[in-house]
Amino acid sequence: MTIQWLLPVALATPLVALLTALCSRLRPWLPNLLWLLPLPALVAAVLALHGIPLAFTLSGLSFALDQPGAMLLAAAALLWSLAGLAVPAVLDQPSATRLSLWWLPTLAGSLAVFGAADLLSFYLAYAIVGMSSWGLIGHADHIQARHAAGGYLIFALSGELCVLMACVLLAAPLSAQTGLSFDAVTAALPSSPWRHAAVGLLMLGLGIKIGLVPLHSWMPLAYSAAPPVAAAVIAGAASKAGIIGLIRLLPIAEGLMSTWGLMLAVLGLVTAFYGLLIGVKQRQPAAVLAYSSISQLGLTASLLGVGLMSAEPLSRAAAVFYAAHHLLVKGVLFLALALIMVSGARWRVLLGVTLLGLSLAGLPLTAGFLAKLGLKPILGDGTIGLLASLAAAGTTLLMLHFVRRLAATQPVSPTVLAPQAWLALGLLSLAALIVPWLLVPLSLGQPMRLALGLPVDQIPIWNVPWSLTRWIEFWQQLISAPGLGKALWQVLWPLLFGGLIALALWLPPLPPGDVLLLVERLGLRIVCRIGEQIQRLEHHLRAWPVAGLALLGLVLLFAVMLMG
Amino acid sequence: MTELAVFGGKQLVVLALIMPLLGALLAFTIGGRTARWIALLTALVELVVVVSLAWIVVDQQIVVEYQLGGWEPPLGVRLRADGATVLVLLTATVVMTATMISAHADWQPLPDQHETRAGLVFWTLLPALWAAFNTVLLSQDLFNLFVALEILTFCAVPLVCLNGKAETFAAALRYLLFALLGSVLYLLGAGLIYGLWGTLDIGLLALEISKLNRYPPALSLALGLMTAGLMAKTAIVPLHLWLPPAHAGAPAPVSAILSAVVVKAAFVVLLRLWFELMPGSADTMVAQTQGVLGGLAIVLGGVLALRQSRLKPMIAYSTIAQMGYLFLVFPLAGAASAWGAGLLHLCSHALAKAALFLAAGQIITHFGDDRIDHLAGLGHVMPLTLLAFGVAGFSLMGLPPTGGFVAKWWLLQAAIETGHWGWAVPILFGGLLTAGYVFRVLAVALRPAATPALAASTVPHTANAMILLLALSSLLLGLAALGTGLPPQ
Amino acid sequence: MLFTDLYTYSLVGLGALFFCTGTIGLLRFPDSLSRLHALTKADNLGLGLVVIGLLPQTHWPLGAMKLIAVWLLAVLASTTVGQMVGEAIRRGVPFR
Amino acid sequence: MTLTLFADLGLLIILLGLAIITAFARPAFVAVAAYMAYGLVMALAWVRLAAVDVALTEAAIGSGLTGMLLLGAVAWNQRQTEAHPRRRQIRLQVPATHPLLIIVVAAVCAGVSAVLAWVVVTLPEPPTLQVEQVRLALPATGLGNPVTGVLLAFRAIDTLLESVVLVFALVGVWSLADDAAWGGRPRSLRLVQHSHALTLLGQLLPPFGVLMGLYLFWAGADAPGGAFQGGTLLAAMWVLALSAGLAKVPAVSNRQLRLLISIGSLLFLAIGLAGWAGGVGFLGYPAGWSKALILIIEATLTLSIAVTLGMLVAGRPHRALPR
Repeated sequence: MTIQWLLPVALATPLVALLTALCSRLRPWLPNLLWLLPLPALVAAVLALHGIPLAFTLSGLSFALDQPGAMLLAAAALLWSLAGLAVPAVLDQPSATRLSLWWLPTLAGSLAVFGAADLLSFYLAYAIVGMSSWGLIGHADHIQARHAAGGYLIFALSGELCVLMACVLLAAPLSAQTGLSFDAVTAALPSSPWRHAAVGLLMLGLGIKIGLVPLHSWMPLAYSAAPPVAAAVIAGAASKAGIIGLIRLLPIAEGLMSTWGLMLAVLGLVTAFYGLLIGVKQRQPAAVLAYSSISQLGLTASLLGVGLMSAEPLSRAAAVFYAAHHLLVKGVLFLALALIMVSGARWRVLLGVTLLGLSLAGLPLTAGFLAKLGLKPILGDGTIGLLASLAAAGTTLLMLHFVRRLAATQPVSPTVLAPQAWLALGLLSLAALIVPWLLVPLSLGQPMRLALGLPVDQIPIWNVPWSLTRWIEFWQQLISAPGLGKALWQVLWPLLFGGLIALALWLPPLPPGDVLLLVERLGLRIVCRIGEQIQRLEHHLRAWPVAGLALLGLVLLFAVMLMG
Repeated sequence: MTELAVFGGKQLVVLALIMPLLGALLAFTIGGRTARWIALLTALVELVVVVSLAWIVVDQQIVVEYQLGGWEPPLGVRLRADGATVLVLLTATVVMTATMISAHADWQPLPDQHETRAGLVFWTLLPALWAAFNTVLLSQDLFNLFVALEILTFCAVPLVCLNGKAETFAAALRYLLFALLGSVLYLLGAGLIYGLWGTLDIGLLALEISKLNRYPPALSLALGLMTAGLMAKTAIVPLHLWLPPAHAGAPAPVSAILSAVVVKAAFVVLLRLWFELMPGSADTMVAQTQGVLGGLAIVLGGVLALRQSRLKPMIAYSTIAQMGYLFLVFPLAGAASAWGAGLLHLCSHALAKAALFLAAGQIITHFGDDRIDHLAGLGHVMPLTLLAFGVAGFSLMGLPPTGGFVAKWWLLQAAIETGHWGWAVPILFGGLLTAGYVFRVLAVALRPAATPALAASTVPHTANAMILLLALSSLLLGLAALGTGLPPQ
Repeated sequence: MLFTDLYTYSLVGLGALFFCTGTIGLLRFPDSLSRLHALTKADNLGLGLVVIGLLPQTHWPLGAMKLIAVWLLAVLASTTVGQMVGEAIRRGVPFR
Repeated sequence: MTLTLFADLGLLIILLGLAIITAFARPAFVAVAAYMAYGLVMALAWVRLAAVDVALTEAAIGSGLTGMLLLGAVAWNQRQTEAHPRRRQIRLQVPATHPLLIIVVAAVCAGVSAVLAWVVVTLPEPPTLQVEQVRLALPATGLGNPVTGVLLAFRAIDTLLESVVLVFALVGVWSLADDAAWGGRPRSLRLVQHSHALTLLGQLLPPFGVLMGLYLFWAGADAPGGAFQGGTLLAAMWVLALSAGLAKVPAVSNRQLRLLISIGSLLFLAIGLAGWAGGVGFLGYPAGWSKALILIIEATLTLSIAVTLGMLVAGRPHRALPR
């Protein structure tokens, strides 16, 4: 098959488009092209899901699409494309053009991170997506945006440096023969003398990206400062770079890291609840969604943590599905917010948003139900399982809160949106509802069988290509499963519980960013003082007598050391 | 084939050394409007020479040696070019050529003028400086290295005060005095070494030193003197008093050369001392001290760069921080990747820093303001220049896939391999600080202009092209290094 | 041999004596013009004596001519300098 | 034996005393005068160490030329002070710092000096490796003076670069000019007050001086001397003529002047390249030709050095040429 050129083309398309931005005549056209650019990646992902292996290597960087990568890539490409369709409608021309300049590298990084096949290409894509998100967040020209972008930068950079150090540590036991592929990395890790440092740094770095408490503070600020259409892609697609990192780099199948797994699971659960608790006190819809993201990503992380703890490879499968679903739904919610902020609330949109929001909580017949179902066998029926159910209850509460805030949103000057914006929202909502159903047998098949009490067959999890007949067969089996009713109830009760609480509760609002705001004032002052002191110190160092003294002192010091 | 290559390589080594020297002398003698063309022609010829030399050395995997005048080392002076040398040589050549081309329209005489002061000085001293740098790279003789470093200083100092402002005179004087102090210390050290063995050739000395099981006091003092003297010339903290005013005050093309090339010369000699003259002394306390100073430079330079309000002082302080990274090579020398990391960082920083300074020069000339807070609208007015600035900044930060990234990766790898974990802290923290000041500029520059009347600027295309070329070279260097595989072989 | 040595010792000694006197004058005289006077007079004479004293010790004629040339040139130089310093003092340049 | 020891000790004490006076004298003029005297005594010390070449160079350049430049700087400073009495004066004094810092600096300086002194004393006997090699290889060059052999044959590259340094140092001095004055002449060296005595000296001394300079260069092949020493003497004679008002300082845009300045290095480079063509490599001399070629190089170098040093003393261009 000579379709191999597709993957490099798909990954390079946004960057090539970025080059056209150099020409000032072509630049104003960019926003209208945004929806087109992710399509090659979508095609590549669909082909890969159909079992056509796509891979290429360039100058030591290798990219390939396996099923988890392809699933997330497909979902991300869909989101990027449809959000891109809405960009020219919700932003004015110069603003959209400026946004495109950061949109394109973020897009490139976000797509590439799912296709990365080794440590180096992963870090490359991870760094690109992290750094260029900064431009999307700080796009608006007001003080909050600058503030949020600055905060984001500090967090993202620290995270990236942790990941860099972790990558170097992960690569350290490898030789040129083994290469830096993920398999080699996870295989070599358990025996590596640096395994604890590597995993710890990895969790720290990726934890910042997915907003694990207490590293989450940047997220609400950033998502509420960014234009909502950009927040849609950042919250939806870009944040999944952290999840795919955990999936790729944690040695889940080896099961030698149970302490770290427990830590990740606990942290993830804490994050899930923390996001819910603070989220319901928010007034800005974007902040509510940000805290919902924190909560959902926390749940995903705890899923992987449990997997790491119990050496359960299926946790990866469940996590990929959960992440893909969250990717699409969060995209829809932000996109809806973007449209409503321009044109005002409409009941049809609110209804759709409610449906999809509850899908996050696991509303039956939505894809979220499937996602929740997939969590069950991995989290088990014990404390963790119960807590996860409670989290779902909280999600219901949070989503209803969001819909209420969304309904109250009044645009400054309501304008009529171009139809393409509504088209984008509609298509994306449809995709969020339908695509996960199609994807189920690929990744979630095994966990769901487990959940419904069906026998788990021994076929490898990742390597079955998608086909229609196999899909129908899969669902026939599931519907006739005996455990369906019990499973249904298990997922449904938290939903009802959350809904009831939502009716009963009324909470005072909190500013987004919670901890950060408290730490910031004090921290900023301390940092400024330290900077001043360093500047003063340097001023003294640059005086002639001191520099001369240092010079001669070094001579003596070195001479004495060498005479030793 | 190999014999032919060795023969050709020998001639090219000599040509690489004397072409710029000849160009400088001719530019001075003939002067006038012709000086510029002589210098530019020299640059192009030198580019061809160095590229051919690099191709021969890399392609044939040979080390080219040349005994000047046919006299063998204890008597004569030896030139030597290996893979590492030609890499730095090539980098310097690219930086020099690009800078000259981008500055070709500056300091033109008026129609009724024969020549301008700055024009003659620039087009004479720049090739001379280049010749001196090439000598530093190629020569294997401690005294010859001293002479080359001296020419480098004498050429660099007048260039610092090229624009004739009072404060740059002060900066140049500061630079001259401190650099001369460094030279004196180096010369004393070289004298002591000559007193010990009666030769100055690095190869012969290395042989003698490897026979020792304990350093005689004279050698210890000599190394102390030379190391400290050279460190003064590399402006490592706390010996950096001269660098910020000199590099920030000089005209932009000169700043580019000073930061990209001149400070590297003394560092190359330091590498010679510690890796060629006395290999295997990596674990001594001296190396640790050098590393500590390097770490200090990274932090101090980064913090001060963050606190500058103008573009050029910011870039100058960034040079201090980036030189700090180079000094981490010494404590990490036990690892295979440290040497490569230092070399790669040296080259990628040279390319990126030249691009930054040249971009800053264009910003000052065509935007009219280099206060960082006043740069709003720059992205609209000078998109290409800002792009180059960004790419070069990313290389400094160590974002993949730039050369800076690969160098940082190798350094971190070396820190792990040698077990000296602590060195990873300044490496990573320095990246954070670098990102801080790069993004600070980008954040302001990308804002819409306060006054919308700013017209698209008329930055000359050649200048923009050269700046972009430098920035992209730094990026390509990283890709090429990635192609050699990680960990390095 | 003894005679020429004796001759040299005595004349060079005499010359040294003039140098000493000149130096004492330089240090002790009250004003600049007198000090200048002491210096040039005594030194020229002293140098002359030294040169004459050394003549028999050197090769004839080249060595002797060199010595005499040294003396003549020194006299020429110190005369000029003395003249110029004197003029400067008369113009009022402060010498201490 | 004891007499020479006493003489050496005396030299040493005078040297140290002059050095201390140079470092601590407050009036700049005194410091410079002491420094020039220090250079002369240092030259004597070099003679005592049997390094006549070094002694000549030290006397000519270290004391004479440098002293002249420094005196010029002192005079300039005085003129500036008189012209702008309110401007802050440049003084040779330690900047006001904490006394503790001064003590520490003094201690470290003393420490470095002490270690240096100790180490020099412990150095082994003069190394024989290169001295012996030079002795063996010298006949091949046809020269009698090993110093010239090292400078112009074995380590010709150093000398080539040093000669080039002079040219660029001059460019550096010129670069300090005002833009408007570029291309013009340096400030005249002629003294403000006309002096007949100086005119006489300027007319009488140069023939002797030029003869001496040429002799030094010519003798350099086989005895102490050479291009640098000879050139300095020629330069001194030129400067004397200039300050007596007997000659005019040329303008810096003068092509002939520039050629004179760079011809030494250019010819050196050309002969080096010719060696390449002659099959003996860059900076090599074909057998039998070396002495002749070296003399040609030295002759042009002497000329270039003389002109360059003279122009260095004259300083930056000061008045623009009339258009």
